[in-house]
Amino acid sequence: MIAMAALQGFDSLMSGDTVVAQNIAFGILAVVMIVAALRMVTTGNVVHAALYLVIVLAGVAGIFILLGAEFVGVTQVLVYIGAIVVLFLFGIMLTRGALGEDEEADTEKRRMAVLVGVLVLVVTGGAVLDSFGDAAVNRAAPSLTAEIGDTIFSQYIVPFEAVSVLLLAALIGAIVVARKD
Amino acid sequence: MNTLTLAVELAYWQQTTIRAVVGLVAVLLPAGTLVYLFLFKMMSFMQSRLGPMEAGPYGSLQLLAEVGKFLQKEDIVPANADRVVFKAAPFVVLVSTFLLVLVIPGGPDLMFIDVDTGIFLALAVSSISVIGILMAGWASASKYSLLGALRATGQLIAYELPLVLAVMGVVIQAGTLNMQGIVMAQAEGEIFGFGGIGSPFIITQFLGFAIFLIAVQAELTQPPFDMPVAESELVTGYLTEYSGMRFLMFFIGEFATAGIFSALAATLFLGGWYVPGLDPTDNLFNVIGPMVLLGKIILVAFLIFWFRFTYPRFREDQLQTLAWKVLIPLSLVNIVATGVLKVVF
Amino acid sequence: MTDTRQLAYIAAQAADARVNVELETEGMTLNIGPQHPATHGTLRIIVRLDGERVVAAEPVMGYMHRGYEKLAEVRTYPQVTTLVNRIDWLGSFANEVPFILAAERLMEVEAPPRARWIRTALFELSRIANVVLFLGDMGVQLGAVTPVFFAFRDREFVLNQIEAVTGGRFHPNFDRIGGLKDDLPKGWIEETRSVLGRIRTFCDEMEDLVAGNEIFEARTRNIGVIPADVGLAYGLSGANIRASGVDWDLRRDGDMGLAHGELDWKVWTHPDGDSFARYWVRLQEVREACTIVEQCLDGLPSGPVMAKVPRIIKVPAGEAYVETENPLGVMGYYIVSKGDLVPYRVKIRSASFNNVSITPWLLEGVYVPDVISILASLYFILGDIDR
Amino acid sequence: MPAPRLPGLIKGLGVTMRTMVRTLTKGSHTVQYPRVKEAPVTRARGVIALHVENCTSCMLCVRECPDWCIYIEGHKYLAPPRRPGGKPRKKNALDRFDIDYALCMYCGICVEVCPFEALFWTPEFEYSEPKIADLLHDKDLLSQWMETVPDFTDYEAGSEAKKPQVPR
Amino acid sequence: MGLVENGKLPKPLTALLNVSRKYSLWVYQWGLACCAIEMGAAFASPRYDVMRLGVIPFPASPRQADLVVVSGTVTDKMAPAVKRLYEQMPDPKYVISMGSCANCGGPYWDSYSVTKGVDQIIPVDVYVPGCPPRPEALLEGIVLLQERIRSEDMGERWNGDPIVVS
Amino acid sequence: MDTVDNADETDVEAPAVDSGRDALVATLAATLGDGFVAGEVDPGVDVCVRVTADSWLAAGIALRDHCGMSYFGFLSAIDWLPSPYGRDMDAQVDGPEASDPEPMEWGTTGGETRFQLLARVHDPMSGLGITVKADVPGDRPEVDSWIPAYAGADWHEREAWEMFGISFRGHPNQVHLYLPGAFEGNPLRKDYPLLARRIKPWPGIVDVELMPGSDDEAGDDEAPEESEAGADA
Amino acid sequence: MSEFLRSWLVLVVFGGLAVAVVGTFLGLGSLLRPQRATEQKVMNYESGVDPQGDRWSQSNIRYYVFALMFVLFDVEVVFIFPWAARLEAYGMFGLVEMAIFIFILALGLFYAWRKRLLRWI
Amino acid sequence: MLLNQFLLLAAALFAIGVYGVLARRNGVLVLMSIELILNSVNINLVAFSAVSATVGGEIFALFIIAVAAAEVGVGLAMVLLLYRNRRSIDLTEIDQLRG
Ligand code: SF4
Ligand code: SF4
Ligand code: SF4
Repeated sequence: MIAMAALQGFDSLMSGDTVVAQNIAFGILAVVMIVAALRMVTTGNVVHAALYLVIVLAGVAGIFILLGAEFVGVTQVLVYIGAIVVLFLFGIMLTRGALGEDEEADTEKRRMAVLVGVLVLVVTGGAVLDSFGDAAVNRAAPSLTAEIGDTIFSQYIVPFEAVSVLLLAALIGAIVVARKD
Repeated sequence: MNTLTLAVELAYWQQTTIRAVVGLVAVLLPAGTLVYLFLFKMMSFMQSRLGPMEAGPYGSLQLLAEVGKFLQKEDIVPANADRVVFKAAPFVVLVSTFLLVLVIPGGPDLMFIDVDTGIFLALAVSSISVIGILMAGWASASKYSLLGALRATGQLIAYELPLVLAVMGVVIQAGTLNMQGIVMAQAEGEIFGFGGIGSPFIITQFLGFAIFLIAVQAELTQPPFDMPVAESELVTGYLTEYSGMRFLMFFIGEFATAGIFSALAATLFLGGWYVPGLDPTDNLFNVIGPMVLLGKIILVAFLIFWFRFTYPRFREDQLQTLAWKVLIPLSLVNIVATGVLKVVF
Repeated sequence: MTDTRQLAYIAAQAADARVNVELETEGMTLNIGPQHPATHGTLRIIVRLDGERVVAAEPVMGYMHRGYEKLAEVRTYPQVTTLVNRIDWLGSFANEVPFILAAERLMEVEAPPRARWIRTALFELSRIANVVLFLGDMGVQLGAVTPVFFAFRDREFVLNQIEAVTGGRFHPNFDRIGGLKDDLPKGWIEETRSVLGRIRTFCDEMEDLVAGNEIFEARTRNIGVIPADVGLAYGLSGANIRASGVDWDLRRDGDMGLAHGELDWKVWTHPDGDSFARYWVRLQEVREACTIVEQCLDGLPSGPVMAKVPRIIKVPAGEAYVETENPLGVMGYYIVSKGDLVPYRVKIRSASFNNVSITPWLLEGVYVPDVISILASLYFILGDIDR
Repeated sequence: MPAPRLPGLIKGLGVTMRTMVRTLTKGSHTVQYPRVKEAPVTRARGVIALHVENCTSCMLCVRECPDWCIYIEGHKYLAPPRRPGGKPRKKNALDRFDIDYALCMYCGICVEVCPFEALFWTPEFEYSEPKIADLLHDKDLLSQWMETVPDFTDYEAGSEAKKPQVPR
Repeated sequence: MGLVENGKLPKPLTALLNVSRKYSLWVYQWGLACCAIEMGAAFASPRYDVMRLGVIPFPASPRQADLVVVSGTVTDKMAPAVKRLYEQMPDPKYVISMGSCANCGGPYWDSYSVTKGVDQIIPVDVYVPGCPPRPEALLEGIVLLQERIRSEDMGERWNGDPIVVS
Repeated sequence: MDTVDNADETDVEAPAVDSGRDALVATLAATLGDGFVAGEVDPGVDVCVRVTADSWLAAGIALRDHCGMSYFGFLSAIDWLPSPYGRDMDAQVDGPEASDPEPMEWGTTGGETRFQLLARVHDPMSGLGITVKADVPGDRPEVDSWIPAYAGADWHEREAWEMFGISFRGHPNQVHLYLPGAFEGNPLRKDYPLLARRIKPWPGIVDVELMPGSDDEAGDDEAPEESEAGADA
Repeated sequence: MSEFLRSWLVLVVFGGLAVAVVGTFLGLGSLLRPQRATEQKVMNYESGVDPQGDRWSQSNIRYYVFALMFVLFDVEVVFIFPWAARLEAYGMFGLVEMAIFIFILALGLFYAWRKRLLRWI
Repeated sequence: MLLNQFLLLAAALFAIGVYGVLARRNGVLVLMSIELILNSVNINLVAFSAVSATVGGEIFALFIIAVAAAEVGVGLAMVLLLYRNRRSIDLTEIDQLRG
């Protein structure tokens, strides 16, 4: 019975006040992401760090979906989780880092880093709160793949081609770097 | 917009519950069917044997026995292993599998979700399993596992591309990423003006279908592409250290994925739940659609397993060569050719 | 090779080498065996890898060492006959033959013609029973599950025939100094003919399913090439050396004392010396063995199967070495007798021991998957290595 | 990587497909063991049966056995004379005749050397045991196997051997 | 945790679990000597087809196996590996000793390098006699083992005295 | 394969003379000089030569280079020391103390020392094979490795080292081949006992055997067996 | 918007479902299965002998090149998808643009090919 | 939902990323931290895009993903190079190289 009631409540939540539901979802995602991100930069094990990164990236994809950017969200999964993380893991396993344990960063530097991090957070956070006080996200419908395609192939055709050149350059660059010359 | 709203208007949570149950069935049923029908029976027949016979009539209860047995098996975590990652890996693999089933439509109104990105989403989530495999191989702390995982990853990523690129031809022809849209395009399409049987893309996209099937075979790490789990080389590859229930999870994941990839192929190339000659918007399809789809799944899976039981495996480098030097260029050519034809006609 | 092609080849090799040096990483050590599906039992191979390339391979054996040579010194001749069955357990009857022949040479008895012909037929049947399994197993090693089932299916018929005569599917203990234990049972010849037909069909199936498969060819051609001179120096024999183009078969060229000389058959060789050649030669040899058995059945002379020998066998003092062309290669027994009930010393020269001794040389520089293909194609039997 | 030539690959598919069709239509090669039992050939060496009446406990089998896995104990006694008025005969009585099948190598030497035709091969093979000690078959068990001894087969044409008889 | 170990399981469930163990015996592909080939015949020959009985010869690693058939000669050099591999199988696990060599040394009972019986290193559930046993004999051994599994009391298995093999 | 039937022909035509094998012995004798000790030809069947331990390697190279013996058969050894344990059949009767050291007797081509190396090489072209022997002393068995002559000798020498304790100079990796590293003793030496045989009582010793009675024929079969066991004791 | 999000909620539910399935099975199993780890049992499997050498060992760097190529082509795919879905609308222009795009990336593939890096081992 | 939520989240990730870049010595981890920073930028872009109900920001996010892929590719290659030369991926050692 209780479960039933809970489900019903969940249902009204989902059908009625979507904003609340979205906020709950956002809250969960945000907490998970921040915790994972913190663990990522502090864990001693590189492979674990990569796995935390996966969580953060999945969270980012969730945020994108929440913002109605479906295509970007899926792209995030395909490219980041499916490819870049794999690249990271490969990179780790190809180096001694595969041992997993990573020496701790030295302390003064870390203290300094904490300081800088907090500073960045305060500055940007303050600026954000300052300038976008009550702007609300109110997209009526999710953006469609077709729109994205149309926009790329009308306004952004030059960057689009530039991307291909960039990727080519990156590939060649990486190959050249990876070779011992 | 959607979905299981056949007769009664259901509350969202009810819909979701039904979906969850159906989803469970949709993952486990094809997996079980494939294991019993193909792995046990068809393989045996191809080797002039009978396969399981004693557990239930014609061994039909064999699968239950398997599950019951695995439930009782000890779960070994090697001492050297990274315990958390080791234990988490099967979850990741199965999540990937479950998400994959989402996009497949079972009838005009029967879908789990109806999203704009459709097939794109499917391909994206299918790549998550790579991480699960890398986790499994790395965390086991065994050489066979690590080598197996590296090979598996190399193979999965190499064949992910032909898989995706082969789908592109279908997308070009259908003009949408949405799976339902693709089915409809096949149901309503016509081949050079003849629309009697609809237009299953296998006819116009045969090259795409062939590449897709090969890539699926490789994604499933089945012979002739089973080096990551090559028994005679790496024992069981990244699964070497897994025992008991966790192993069964990988096993289920493997065959569920086989079923779902077959379903994807059936939907993309064979018209999904649609049977030629009927009105695709007919409510009838909400009933027989899943059955039709299952039939087509079994057809595709038969092909996959037929290859599996017949061929020896490639060598790792030959497999990579095949992917990078044959399949990817071919599928790029296929995309351009399809595009040209689409634009010209 | 023409000059330009040679130059291009050298250039390519150099480029390869450079890439390999550039991308060099630290190696790792991998144990293949003693329990490993690839080693048909319990051979252990320690390979040092660089990536997936084998830098060095060291076989470790003895996991199946059972001490035959010592045991033979405390057993009487009939007891040794049954013991040596178990050396090459797939073609057991063939193990007995050289031992019996050596003992016969020392005792200066000769088996009657009928016994010699039946020996020949059983000898070749055990070759079939042995090599058929190889034909299927090679598929399994390379990942095709089905061929081995076919092999076991059709091998059963051969074993049935062997059992019908000798009473043992595996270890017949049927050969006796001076002849055979018993004669053929009624109806055996006809059944054997039909079994041979099955084996021929099996060979055709293997040709389609394995040897003709492009993937199989890609996995075996130019893999594990053994030049003839190296092979000879390592003492390779049987199909392994014939696949390297050495036209040498003791059944034809040696003094085996069986009926092969009176039959019409052919020795197959292959010039390439690679894994594929070894598979191919064995495939042909199975077919040839079918022909030989068939001729034996056709021309079987009548008469007794046992010469006159004393009931208690004491072999006169002396030394004799007899080798025969067994399924795995040349198998020989060097018997030293001092006129006792038991041999003074029996040196067993088994084929697989020499065939495998080439592996450290052969495996250097190949890739892990090729290790499997090479080991499978060398075709050894653990008992025959370790004895 | 040679470009795939189709025929070889397709022929292979044909072989497996043919086998499957044959299995489905004509049945498999399988003998469903616990339900259906195949009779092994008559010469099959499954287990050794002892015809107690024939055994004189001459120990020949024991001595020739390479595994030392036959154990015989007996005692001598004086049997009544065969003909009335004759001398009483010295006879051996068999107290114990065990074969340790855990150790036996199934070579058949004992059967062969027995001068009195007391040992016979039977094709029976179903005597697995959960306890290794039960694999030591004693006299009674060994003589029970006698029931399963098959008749010897005739010989092929051209043979000069005599067909032995099984004492029943 | 384990209900089975505490013997808290209701009877019918125990029976069900036993039956499922009975029909799903994954056997580890591992042969030692001549007997291995007869084991191979039992596993792979269509004539015997052990899969009918629910004995599935898939796993190549001990981690997924329930049953190991020790088929052939165990040498002193091999014995540690045999023990290791047995140990590495997850419980519940079963052992069939196949052939005279594995039973107690067989033809090599007097050899300097052969272990006189595998039961000296690992506990054995069923002994199959023969040299080599016919594949049917192995099947019989398996059927016997399955019978024993069906009527097995797991609680006792776990709580009874550990099977100690020195 | 033009010389295939050489052996057969000689067999048929002149059983007493075997020109091919005689020539072989002659070549070897000429090449090795003092190193050559004895050669024995069994016409039409086989040939065996004995060389000194010092010219062991030279003999291998000569065989390979001058006689066309490109195929390596095997390499092993014989321990001519008579076993102190008799037939090892009946542990209750004979033990190590009970036996008198018998004089050593050698086989074909004779011998001088306890160990004799034994190798076999072959010429696949002519079909001829030859057995080579060399005497190695029992107290410090050591001889040159044959690896320079035949690469395949590697493992055979390891085996001979393990089984007989003969060590080979220049062998790169003389370690245990078959037996576990901790194994002690050289099993194929005649004075290495098979413990199981010595511990387990021979079941044939049980005392009924003399009894098959005069009216049974078994006594005949029994007699040689009996005397054999006795002779060893 | 909310319909849209509901769709995606199903995805989350399915993810949860997968975890639940695995969790249930494992949980059930933990009720039934024994836990008797021994020192040998939890040792890594290595064909029955003691594991040798490093437990983590890295492999050839050439693997990396494959992963890299994969990433880049994956990105390419991202751009091809919207194009493919709307090709009809873009017509010849879109075709040419995409042909150039694909060609440039194919150059990368070709480069790696020529540099003999497309070899796994 | 307020835009601020997203921007703050992005800011937090950004800050964590900055910390990671500064504090960690492991080259791979530094690269991962850079990914965090890029992702926070992406969140901003998409959020703005959502506010203005256009897709421009999303497309930029796509481009950034592409750039990130390229960056990781080259960056990891450099780390591997470093590793191969110095058998370590400790970035502080680069300084030693320089000095
Ligand atoms: S040989 Fe025959 S008669 Fe003599 S003891 Fe043995 S069984 Fe009895
Ligand atoms: S068959 Fe052989 S081993 Fe068995 S009891 Fe008879 S003689 Fe002994
Ligand atoms: S019992 Fe016999 S068949 Fe089995 S392994 Fe031992 S010797 Fe071989």
